[in-house]
Amino acid sequence: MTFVLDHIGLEAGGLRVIDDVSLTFEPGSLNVLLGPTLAGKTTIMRLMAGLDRPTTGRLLLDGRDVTGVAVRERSVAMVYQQFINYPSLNVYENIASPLRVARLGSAEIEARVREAARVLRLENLLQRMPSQLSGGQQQRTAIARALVKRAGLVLLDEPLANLDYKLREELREELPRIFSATGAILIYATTEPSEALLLGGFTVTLSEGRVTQFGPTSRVYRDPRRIEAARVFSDPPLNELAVVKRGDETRGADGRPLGRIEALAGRPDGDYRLAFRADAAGIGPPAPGALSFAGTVAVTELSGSESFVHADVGLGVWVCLVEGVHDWAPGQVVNLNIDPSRVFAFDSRGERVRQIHAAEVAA
Amino acid sequence: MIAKPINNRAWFFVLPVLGFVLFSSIVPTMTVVNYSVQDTMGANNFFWNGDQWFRDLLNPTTAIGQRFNDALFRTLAFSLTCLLVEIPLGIAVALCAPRKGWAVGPALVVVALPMLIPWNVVGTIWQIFTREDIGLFGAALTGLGLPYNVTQEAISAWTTIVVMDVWHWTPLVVLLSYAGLRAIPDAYYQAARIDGASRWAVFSKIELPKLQKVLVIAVLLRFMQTFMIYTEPFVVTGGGPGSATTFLSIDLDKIALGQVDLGNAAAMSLVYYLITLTVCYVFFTIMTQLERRRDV
Amino acid sequence: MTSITLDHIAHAYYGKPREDSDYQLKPLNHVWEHGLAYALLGPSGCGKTTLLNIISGLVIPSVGRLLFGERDVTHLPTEQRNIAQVFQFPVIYDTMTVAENLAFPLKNRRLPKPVIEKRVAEIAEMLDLTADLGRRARGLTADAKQKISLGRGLVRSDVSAVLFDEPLTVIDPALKWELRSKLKRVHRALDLLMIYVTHDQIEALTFADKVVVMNDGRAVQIGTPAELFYRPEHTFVGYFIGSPGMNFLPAEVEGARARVAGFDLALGAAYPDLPKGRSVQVGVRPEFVSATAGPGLPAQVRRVADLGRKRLAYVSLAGHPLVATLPNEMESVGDSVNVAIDAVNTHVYVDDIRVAGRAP
Amino acid sequence: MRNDALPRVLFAAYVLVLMLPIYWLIKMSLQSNTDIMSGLTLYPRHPSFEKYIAIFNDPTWVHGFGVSLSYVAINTAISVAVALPAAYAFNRYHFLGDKHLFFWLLTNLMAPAAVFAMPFFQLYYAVGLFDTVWAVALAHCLFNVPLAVWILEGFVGGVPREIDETAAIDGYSFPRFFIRIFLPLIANGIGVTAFFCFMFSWVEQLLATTLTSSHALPFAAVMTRAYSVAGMDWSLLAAAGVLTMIPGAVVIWFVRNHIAKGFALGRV
Repeated sequence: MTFVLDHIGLEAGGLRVIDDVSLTFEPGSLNVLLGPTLAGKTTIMRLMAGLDRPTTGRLLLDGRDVTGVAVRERSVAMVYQQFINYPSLNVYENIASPLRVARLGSAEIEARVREAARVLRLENLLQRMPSQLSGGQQQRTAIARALVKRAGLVLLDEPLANLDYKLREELREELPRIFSATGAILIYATTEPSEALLLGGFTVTLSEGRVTQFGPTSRVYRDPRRIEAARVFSDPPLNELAVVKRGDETRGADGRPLGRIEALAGRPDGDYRLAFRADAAGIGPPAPGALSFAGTVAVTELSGSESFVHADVGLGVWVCLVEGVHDWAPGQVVNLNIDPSRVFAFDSRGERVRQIHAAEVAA
Repeated sequence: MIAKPINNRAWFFVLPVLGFVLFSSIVPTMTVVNYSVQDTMGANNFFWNGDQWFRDLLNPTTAIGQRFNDALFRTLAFSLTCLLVEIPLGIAVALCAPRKGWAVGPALVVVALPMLIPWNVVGTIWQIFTREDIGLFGAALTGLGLPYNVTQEAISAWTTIVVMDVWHWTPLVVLLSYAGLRAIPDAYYQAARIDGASRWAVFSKIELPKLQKVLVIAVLLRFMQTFMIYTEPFVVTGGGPGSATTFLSIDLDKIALGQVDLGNAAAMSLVYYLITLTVCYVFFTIMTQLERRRDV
Repeated sequence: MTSITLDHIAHAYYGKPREDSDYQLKPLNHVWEHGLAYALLGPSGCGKTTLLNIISGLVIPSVGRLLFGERDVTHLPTEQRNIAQVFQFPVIYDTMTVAENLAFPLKNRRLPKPVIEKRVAEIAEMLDLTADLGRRARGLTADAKQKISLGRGLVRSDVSAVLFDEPLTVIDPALKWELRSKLKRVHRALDLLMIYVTHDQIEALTFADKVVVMNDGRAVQIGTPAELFYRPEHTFVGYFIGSPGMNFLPAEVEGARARVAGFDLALGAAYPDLPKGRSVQVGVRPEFVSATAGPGLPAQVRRVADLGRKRLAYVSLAGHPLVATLPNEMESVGDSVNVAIDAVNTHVYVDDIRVAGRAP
Repeated sequence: MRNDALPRVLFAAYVLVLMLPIYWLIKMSLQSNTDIMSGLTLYPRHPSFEKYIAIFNDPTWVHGFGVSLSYVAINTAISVAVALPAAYAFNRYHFLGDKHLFFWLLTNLMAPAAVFAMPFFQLYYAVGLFDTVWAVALAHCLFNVPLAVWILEGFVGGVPREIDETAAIDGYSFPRFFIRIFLPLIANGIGVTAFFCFMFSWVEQLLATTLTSSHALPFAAVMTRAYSVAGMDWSLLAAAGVLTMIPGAVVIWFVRNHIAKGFALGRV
């Protein structure tokens, strides 16, 4: 079934919480809602589930308007961040609950619950009560309940946020595999760009209740349409630089000459904003064709195979990623080389601007 | 925290409560209002009397006004004394109560016992307990040479009622404070130890602020109960000697049932009830304030 | 300024511990040098918080001695240990302003007022709290409250160690970066011993000079982030550090070569005398296994994951799962690809413990 | 901590003082009147259960006890049953006038019984319920229903709202969810609320005696009669007093683990 959000808007307490969101989700697709806390991820999911009603706009299921349909009648399953289970029922009954309500035969319930328990490795925990389980086991139970229902729409609201780092890694790999077999539309909310990249599929970047971009995950990462989409999809944070373009000459906000920036080639003069991610910058002697900046090291953070160097270049503290273990002492001056081909340029309204090739200019 | 949705169908959930409480309150309240604005020549015929009863009541120069004033101040003095004793004592006892282990259950049950005794039995207990001949309390005090006589001496009667109320209701403050203290996470005490806080600093900077909401409930409940007290003093002193312990409720009872003076009794009832309403309103706004701060 | 010595410390919550398995915290001998930042890293229930509570004095260890410098503090109550602690949830005194919160430990020690004010101003400046000094502590954001909690420890000149119990749990993900680098800068500025408990390897590796990897109550390895990454001493450390963790393949090792899944593999060192009949594995991190157009071991490609700054190929080498890095120049990959394994960074594990080889 | 013993000693002292009057009543109930009058003793010289036996054999006492227990049971059942849906609605939804309704309930919880004694008499007389167990049970609803709503609303708040939503997503109809999933989660709350309704209805005396005369005379009224008619039969009065303590002590024992939270009106 395809699920369409058509100009969905939500007002709460006089605030426009969700602002004109239109999205189409194809059957069997994995879609990541990526955005900081309070960006509207959970709100959109609650609207899709029918837990809340939109102020404006329609929800279409295979073309049928389901906006007013009560959540009970919808084929939807949801997993919350804080592993919600029924404390008074054991694991088996927790998983079987949607099937019990649908009044299926107990033989079929038994089979489907055992299968879901096998997939989520809960076989020997079926008689336990939720309070006796670890965080990971409780969340697996909640996921098993969502799986067993075979709903057309599965909503996962930051399901791994409260789990141990390593457990998160394992479940992140399992989840897409578990739900892909069911052909359901999977919606996965997260604040972590790395999680979106690992899950693949499609990504919707969200800021303050507005969709800034929707497309295949790697394309949204590599080709952001708006600066908010680039910011949301960067961990460590996006490095930014305000610039002024005069003819062929581009200067930093502090007047520092930056030479020719291809991305701005052929663009009208005016204020622009350049941005690049940590892995687009390296440290070393000024390389030809690269944008070089001298910066004093604030702090270096080693994370096993990579080192994140925070350097203050006068226009702000930028983070750059260096392969391997290199510990620059704070206060040391280093030279940052930025690969121009991986620098994004945005106009003053935050829209992405690209290099205009000679042919286009003429047309 | 998901915001609460607006759903007016919820009224169906609330109707039964409305029904039962209204049944017991709407007609009686109307009768009281009815009497408070009418007068009678006897034999059941009534005529409009406007707000005359209220003007007499609130004008201390009239007999009824004077009487109402005295009873009101006597009751407020009683409430205030009880609060000043019971709230600090209750908190102190809660601080000393066992927090962990087997003793917690029994300790709470024993402390709660006085509140489980019917109010007239409480009166009976203290009536016996304070007699010089057969009561331990009475015998002890007179043994010490104090002019202690509940039925004749005003000060004795008044202090006896206060002591009885402290004995009867301090456990409520103890249990409320205990519930508040139990809700304080252990990390706060660990942090205080690390900061080298003294026992007093731990109390004033951690425990007391955390008890704020519970104490507001305690003060409200205790004020209301002392302000409306009737049975216990009535059994022990019957309002005497003279009118030393004639609190508002006892006086009202005398006027309504004793002298069957409906007009005055009704006006007095309404003013009495309005006072409790205002106190409730003040409390309710404080409580919603605290509740909102907790959610922020 | 003191170092902390764990002398045969072990702990069991209930009953009389007889052998190792009864201990929730297995026996540990270690000296925590002054001025370094340590991380206690491990999954939930691995004993890392128990160890922290033993150092803070909340828990008295069943066995062993704890020394601050030369002083035996094993049975000393928390308030006499000169430690500071930042908890998982912000612990502040609601009714006080930020300044009063910071001054509180010094007021309890009855220091003169001017000394307190100077010290509070200093620490507030270091933690960017100067602007909020006058405000009521209750209304601030979670990260500001954690900074106050830290500040209460740092104002004391006599503090010997600062303990952190998963302090970033309640912090908004976008602010975690900021607070982490702030903690790092504070550690650089004040020559203090810091111990940081977490289950998140990114936090542990970026914060600590040395990381204690713990599992099931045992300190499996203690080393610098580089050591843990390049030379994990135990298969658990290989698995737990690095995302995704180390590849492990069963192998028979002869001298400087290994037979892995029917293929021959060069090793970075020679392992002549390996005990027979024990589980022997070869471990290499995905970062050192790269798909190549050139010669290499043939593997079937199951899945490719694009992580933005690098791409990973999930392959199978004769049935054994293996994760390899996909170099940028290789555009797309068919069903099978050759993988080249960097011998220097391939290690041999016997019964999960790394065996050091000799130069070939 | 060194002074760990001090709090325990102070608490024990408080409990001792608290139990003194109750002990005195029990002592007197075991003594004969002549014994009592013959002089102050700290313990009953030759204790006998004579007065208790007398009470158990006297139909008016037994009937009185039965009446009191029945109207308390009826009131508790009504109050809890009626308050459950309302507490759920107050905690889970906003609805028109919810704040005002909650405040109005609070004012009824705090209504001075003395104000309503006489009007109640007229009301229940008019509707023909006077001198029946139902009169007292319904009259006590005035304060017990608001109390039950207030306490239960606190306990309902303890259950995360996501559980209601998960049940809705699973397809539970509201009644089935409320009974099968929700009630077991607030079982403690229901227990504690029932205890409080029992307690406040059991201890109340003014309304109970005003609304009854003979057929449904509660235990308390039988006591006040014994107090005035038979002259100073102290030990009978004491025995009756001791018996009134038993129901409360029995009921509280069942909810002792949640008693503190109940007293805080579920607000902790």
